[in-house]
Amino acid sequence: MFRHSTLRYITLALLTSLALFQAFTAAYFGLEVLTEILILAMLVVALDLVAGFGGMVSLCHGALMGVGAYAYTTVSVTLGISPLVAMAGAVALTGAAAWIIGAICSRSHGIYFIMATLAFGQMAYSWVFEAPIFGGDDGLGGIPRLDLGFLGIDLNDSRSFALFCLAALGAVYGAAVLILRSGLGRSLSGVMHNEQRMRALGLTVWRVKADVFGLSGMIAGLAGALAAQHIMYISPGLLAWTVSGEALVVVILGGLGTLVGPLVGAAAFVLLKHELSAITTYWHLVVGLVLIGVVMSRANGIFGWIEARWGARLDRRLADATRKSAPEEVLNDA
Amino acid sequence: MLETRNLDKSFGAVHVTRDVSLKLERGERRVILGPNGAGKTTLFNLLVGELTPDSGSVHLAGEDVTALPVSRRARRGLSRSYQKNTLFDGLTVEENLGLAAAVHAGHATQLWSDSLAKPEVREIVREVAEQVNLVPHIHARVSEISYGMRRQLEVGVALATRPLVLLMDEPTSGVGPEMSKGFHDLLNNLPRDLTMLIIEHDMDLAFDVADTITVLNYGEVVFDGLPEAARGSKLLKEIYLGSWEDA
Amino acid sequence: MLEVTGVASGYGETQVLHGLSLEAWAGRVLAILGRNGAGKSTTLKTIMGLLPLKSGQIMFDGKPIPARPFDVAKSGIAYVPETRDIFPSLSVRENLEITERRFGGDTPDWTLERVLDLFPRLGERMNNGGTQLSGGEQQMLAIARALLMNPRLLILDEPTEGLAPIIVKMIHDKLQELKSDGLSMIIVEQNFGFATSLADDVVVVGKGQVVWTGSAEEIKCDEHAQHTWLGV
Amino acid sequence: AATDIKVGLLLPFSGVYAALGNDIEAGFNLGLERFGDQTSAAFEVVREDTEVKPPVALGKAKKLILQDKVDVMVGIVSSGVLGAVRDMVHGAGVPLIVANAGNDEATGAACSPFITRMSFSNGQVNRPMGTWLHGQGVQKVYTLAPDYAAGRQMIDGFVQSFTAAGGEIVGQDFTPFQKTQDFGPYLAQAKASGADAVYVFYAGGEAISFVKQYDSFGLKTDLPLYGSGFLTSALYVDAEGPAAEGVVTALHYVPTIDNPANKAFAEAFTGATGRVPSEYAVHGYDAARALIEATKAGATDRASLANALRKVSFDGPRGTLSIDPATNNLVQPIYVYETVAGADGLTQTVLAELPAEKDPVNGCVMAPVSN
Amino acid sequence: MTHDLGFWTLQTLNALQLSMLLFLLSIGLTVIFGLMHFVNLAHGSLYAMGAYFGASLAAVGGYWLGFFLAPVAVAGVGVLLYSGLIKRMRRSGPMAQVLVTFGLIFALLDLTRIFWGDLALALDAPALLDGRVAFLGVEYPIYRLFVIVLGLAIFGALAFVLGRTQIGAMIRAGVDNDAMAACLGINVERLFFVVFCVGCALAGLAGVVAAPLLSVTPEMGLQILIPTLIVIVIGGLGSLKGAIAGSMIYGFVQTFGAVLAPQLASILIYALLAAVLVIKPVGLFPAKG
Ligand SMILES: Nc1ncnc2c1ncn2[C@@H]1O[C@H](COP(=O)(O)OP(=O)(O)OP(=O)(O)O)[C@@H](O)[C@H]1O
Ligand SMILES: Nc1ncnc2c1ncn2[C@@H]1O[C@H](COP(=O)(O)OP(=O)(O)OP(=O)(O)O)[C@@H](O)[C@H]1O
Ligand SMILES: [Mg+2]
Ligand SMILES: [Mg+2]
Repeated sequence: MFRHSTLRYITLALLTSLALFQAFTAAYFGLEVLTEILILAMLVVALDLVAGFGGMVSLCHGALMGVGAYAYTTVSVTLGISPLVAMAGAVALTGAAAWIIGAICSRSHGIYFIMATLAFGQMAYSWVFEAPIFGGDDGLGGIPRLDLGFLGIDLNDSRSFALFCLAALGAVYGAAVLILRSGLGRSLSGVMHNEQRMRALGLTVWRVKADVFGLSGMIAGLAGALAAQHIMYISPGLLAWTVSGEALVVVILGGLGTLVGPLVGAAAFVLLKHELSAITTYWHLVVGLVLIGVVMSRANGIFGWIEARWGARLDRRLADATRKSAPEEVLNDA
Repeated sequence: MLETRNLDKSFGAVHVTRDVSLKLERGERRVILGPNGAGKTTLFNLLVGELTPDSGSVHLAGEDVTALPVSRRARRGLSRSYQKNTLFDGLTVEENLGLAAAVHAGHATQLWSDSLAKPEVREIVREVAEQVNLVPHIHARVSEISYGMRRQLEVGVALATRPLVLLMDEPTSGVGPEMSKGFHDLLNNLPRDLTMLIIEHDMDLAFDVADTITVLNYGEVVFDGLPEAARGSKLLKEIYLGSWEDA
Repeated sequence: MLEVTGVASGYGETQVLHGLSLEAWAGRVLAILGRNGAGKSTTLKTIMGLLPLKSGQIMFDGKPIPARPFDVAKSGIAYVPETRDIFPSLSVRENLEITERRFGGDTPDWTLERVLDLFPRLGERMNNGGTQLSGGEQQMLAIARALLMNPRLLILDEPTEGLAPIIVKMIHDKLQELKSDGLSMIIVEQNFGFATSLADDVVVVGKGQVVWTGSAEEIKCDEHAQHTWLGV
Repeated sequence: AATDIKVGLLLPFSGVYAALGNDIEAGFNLGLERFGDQTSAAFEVVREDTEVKPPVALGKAKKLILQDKVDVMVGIVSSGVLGAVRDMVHGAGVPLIVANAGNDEATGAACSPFITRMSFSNGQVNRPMGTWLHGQGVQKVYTLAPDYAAGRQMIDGFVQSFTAAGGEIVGQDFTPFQKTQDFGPYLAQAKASGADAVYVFYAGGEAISFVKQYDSFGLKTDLPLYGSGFLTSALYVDAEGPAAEGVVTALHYVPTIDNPANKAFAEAFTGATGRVPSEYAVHGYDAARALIEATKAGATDRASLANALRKVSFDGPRGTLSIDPATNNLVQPIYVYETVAGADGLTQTVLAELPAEKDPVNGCVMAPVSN
Repeated sequence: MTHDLGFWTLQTLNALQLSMLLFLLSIGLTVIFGLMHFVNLAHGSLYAMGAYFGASLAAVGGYWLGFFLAPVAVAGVGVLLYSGLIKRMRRSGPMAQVLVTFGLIFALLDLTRIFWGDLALALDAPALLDGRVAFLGVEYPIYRLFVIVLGLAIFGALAFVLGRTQIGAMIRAGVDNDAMAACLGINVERLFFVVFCVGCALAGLAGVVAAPLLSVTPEMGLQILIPTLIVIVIGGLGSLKGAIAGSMIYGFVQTFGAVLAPQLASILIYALLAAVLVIKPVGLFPAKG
């Protein structure tokens, strides 16, 4: 169940200040990278919400983000409606799509759930890829950014846009925390740990799953709308399953079910990718090996590892504390 | 309060429940006895809706609930514990009880507030933890408490939904004699108007708590009556009791 | 035959056994008693190699016991866990067949036929999935499975849990039979009467240590020990 | 050196098009090496991997433009990537020499004075083939191509001129892009359609599978296979093996074009890489040549390079090349060739050289570049 | 549509051929995945390696050398993977496994690029299987018939081993509860090692068999991964019956979809997958349990 430990607060504060520092000091490319990290972070927070706290490992979150991006673009460019409305529309539409996917997939578990979500993601991908109104493989361009002129902010400036994304990420993170701490979030956690029992207690399990999946979809949709504005151009590649796969990698790399971890993961992943691809075209090899190394270390990602170390120190300090760290399960009545 | 009419259930060729009709009055405490494999747990599964009967019906508080899913029946006051622990393993005792209480209190799907922090939920958690003697372990995770304690928590979670009808599947199996006694006290402290159906192999406890006794054998009700009558029943002795001490 | 000396073990960071020592003799039955959470099952799991031995020593037939469960089983120890652990994706028949083997025990041969004679109920369920059995049937299956290994030492964790008295009686008789055939056993039990009527020796475990040792006759008379350590 | 020109090379070095990216780069380096001493300018090349992902490519383009401050960019393999960077390049006023991507819009409705294409356009390579094929007596054709923009443009280019010449299209299939393992079902359809010939566009792995499967069904004799020349590109025709023999296709470059410039190029390329040059290699080679020609004309910075590139014209391995100022697309002859067995492996026999034609303007409105 | 009978026979054979190719591929995955509960996403990469090894070996000693040795070589890669990674990952949850093998996809992809380059390789069908035969009234490529026969043969062999011998039951026991299986004297470690290697060899076999039909490129593994997963999920994990049923469904839907509803060809199979999972959330023929 979700808790904000001191360590998590410290990490959050650290990440925020680093992001702010970067936003105010970085040169052009640094801002690009920062924005990329912030948008990816939104997506992985959305994914961690369902995967880390609800056991719903989704392989369609990339596609949901794509739906958000295409919805935003279609409404703002093709229909010529104001970006603000387009953004709200994109979030709502993606949320609705995610809710439906969540409701339909709610009976599946484990790899079946993964594959069911993949199926929906791929359907969206194929559709966007082949539908002429979405520009097919060539994509759509000329996407406007939100006009915050009335606040005196010009989002076409990279720095302002990065800061805007940072604010959005903050809001998304806050929303995720609120969801997890709500009755719905608590029930979700119960469902993850023992769905049968939750049902026997009187919970309508599929509704809880669908609701959280829908909320997570809204976040993914927001990330999509921002991604479209960031790049100002979208193509079907956005919906490819590898994007979802990468998001999953980031969540695990950072620490599944920690909410803070995925933020760390997003930063680490994007930076690693950029640094490596500058050195070698075989950077996938290195990323793959790093990923294997992290998972093999048996820690729950980077942040999980930090937490375990910090937790050990805390344990020593509070020697008489009743709480013990997670024991290994052997031959339990599982 | 709880009634079944001609329940029948087969798994393939195995006829597990045969024409079972039971009627529990409000506040009645009934113990189900029967040899292993008699179909006791299956009967529970039919009652709560985890299995669908081939024929027959289940009535809760006068209403036919045969078509309702598990969760809807539970919300109408039917709660059960499992023979095999079915707990939230990664969570603490407090959270286990809290989740159950939250569903009962109607906070389980709220988006705007923390269900576990609600006073009424906390109140239930405290009470139930006391009832099942888990107060000292309230912050321990399920995986950190012994099997016996988990058995108690199993009952606790069922209790935390504040049910009208409570079904308990061998609540004391795997629990030591001391805790067994504690369980006896627990039952005595539960409200008298709570209807209970208990599967139990511990004869002392069974005869002690039961208002009425039902004996199942090969899925069939072979005895239905008062404990005194059951004690004397030759049939029961034959199919069920025996005694290794006689050996 | 099995000698446990000063064993410390536990789950991850949590230490449960603190220097526990006991001994089981060939051809005899040792009962391990104790309250819930005393560490009885943990002791058995440590013997089987399911939990790492942090310190201390376990000797089987004068040799250190192997570390991996597979090797422990091969050396002639069969184990019936409290959770039974029937394989859900195997039918009853398969559950039995895959364990039918000999690791050099000198007790009479257990065959599929003989265990089905012992538990006729299983015979009726041969093609059911392992976990479609009722709780009691699963217990029978778990014991039957262990016997098919033809072990020299049989370890049973709460064999009567959840069983109808008539079955308990039957199991009691069958175990008695095994005992007179010379099979060595270690039994963990909550059922005091059952355990003491079967066992030759008794140890009582409390908080991860042995707090009482003696014969079955002694503990039956020792009301103080019963009260203090078992809450009977 | 009098001037330093910083060049950003934007190519896929990983992902499905890595082989193409490598060939283009090899050609480009060869071009710089060969013609570099004709100009006083010195070139500094910064290479970036686009991974064939438009967002990645856009990020890299921004980096090249804003951070590395390159004077000119060269590269771009996929049309999607070109679509993604188009606005950025146009807005920043950085000249881009397109070294592969062939989408018609890039030199049509989405044209820009800063984007000069030294490769081909999808319509351009297929259009002449329609007329030619009809001239060979083929009346009824069945077409096949992957279902994505380039596939459709290639086929459309062919269909337009083929039907204009009086031919008939008896059936068309667009197969799911990069998802089709088995072309069997489509081949049976084509066979049953009563066509005289099949005209296809496939490239890369799909081309290999397609050609092999076409041959294994024994269709080549009754139902000759024609297509856009990418089908039997020198880059992977060896992987197709004997199955490719006798396939007749059309492209803007064939390694066996008989002219001195190509001989020199092919020799140099084979010397450097051990491979026969592909059309991708020649794109890179000619892009380097164009850049050098532009600097020879006195261009030194982004704006002057953009202006100079549009006026470039020279005789290269592909024959006489020039840029159409109306669209900034390359004007070049198209070669019809047959893949045949040679002394060591497969080689190409040029059947016809079809004259260079300008692409239709396609809605291109070219804004002037102010210096 | 005015197609004759021969056309439909041809398409049926095409469907069967695609099915069997997918079966060869998915059976290895389902064996590892269903029996060991190990999610090996890198299965596609092993398939690609099979094709590459096959092409390299065939260049030296002809197709049949590749055919017989490529699976062995891939099993060798399996040995390395097992001792280096998989052994230690078996007890971690499916998430960790998905991730490690996802990492492997990246790594193996680049390794194939480093060793064999980015260019496609050639592997032609052997002379023996070249050409066509008249069959059921149509001319059909012999090599495709060979794929169909090979698929059926492998199916038969595996059905025998898994269904009729105790090895199958032991493997499943180890999957359910490896600690308990070990307590019963089953050498779980060795059993899984063998299973994993056999699964890898089957992937390699699929690769070398597919190569003459398709192209040998670094991405071939990634492209086949999703169809393979769809096959085993539709069929149900861990069961032979599921793998064969899933392959057939995929093959027939894809082939006849391409003929009858070409516009929907790319969506059809996903829609089917979603529909199957809605109706039967664990696939059509899941392993017992
Ligand atoms: N899903 C199932 N499929 C097939 N048979 C089943 C299934 N569930 C239970 N059975 C069979 O039904 C019979 C009754 O099982 P049940 O669990 O109800 O017994 P029980 O009375 O609770 O026994 P115990 O006291 O041993 O727990 C058993 O023989 C069991 O094998
Ligand atoms: N998986 C585990 N992780 C952490 N602690 C555990 C675990 N299993 C048991 N324990 C702890 O170890 C102690 C001993 O447990 P054990 O299961 O050995 O008790 P037991 O004597 O067998 O009791 P019971 O009669 O209830 O089965 C208990 O305090 C329990 O909390
Ligand atoms: Mg039962
Ligand atoms: Mg125990």
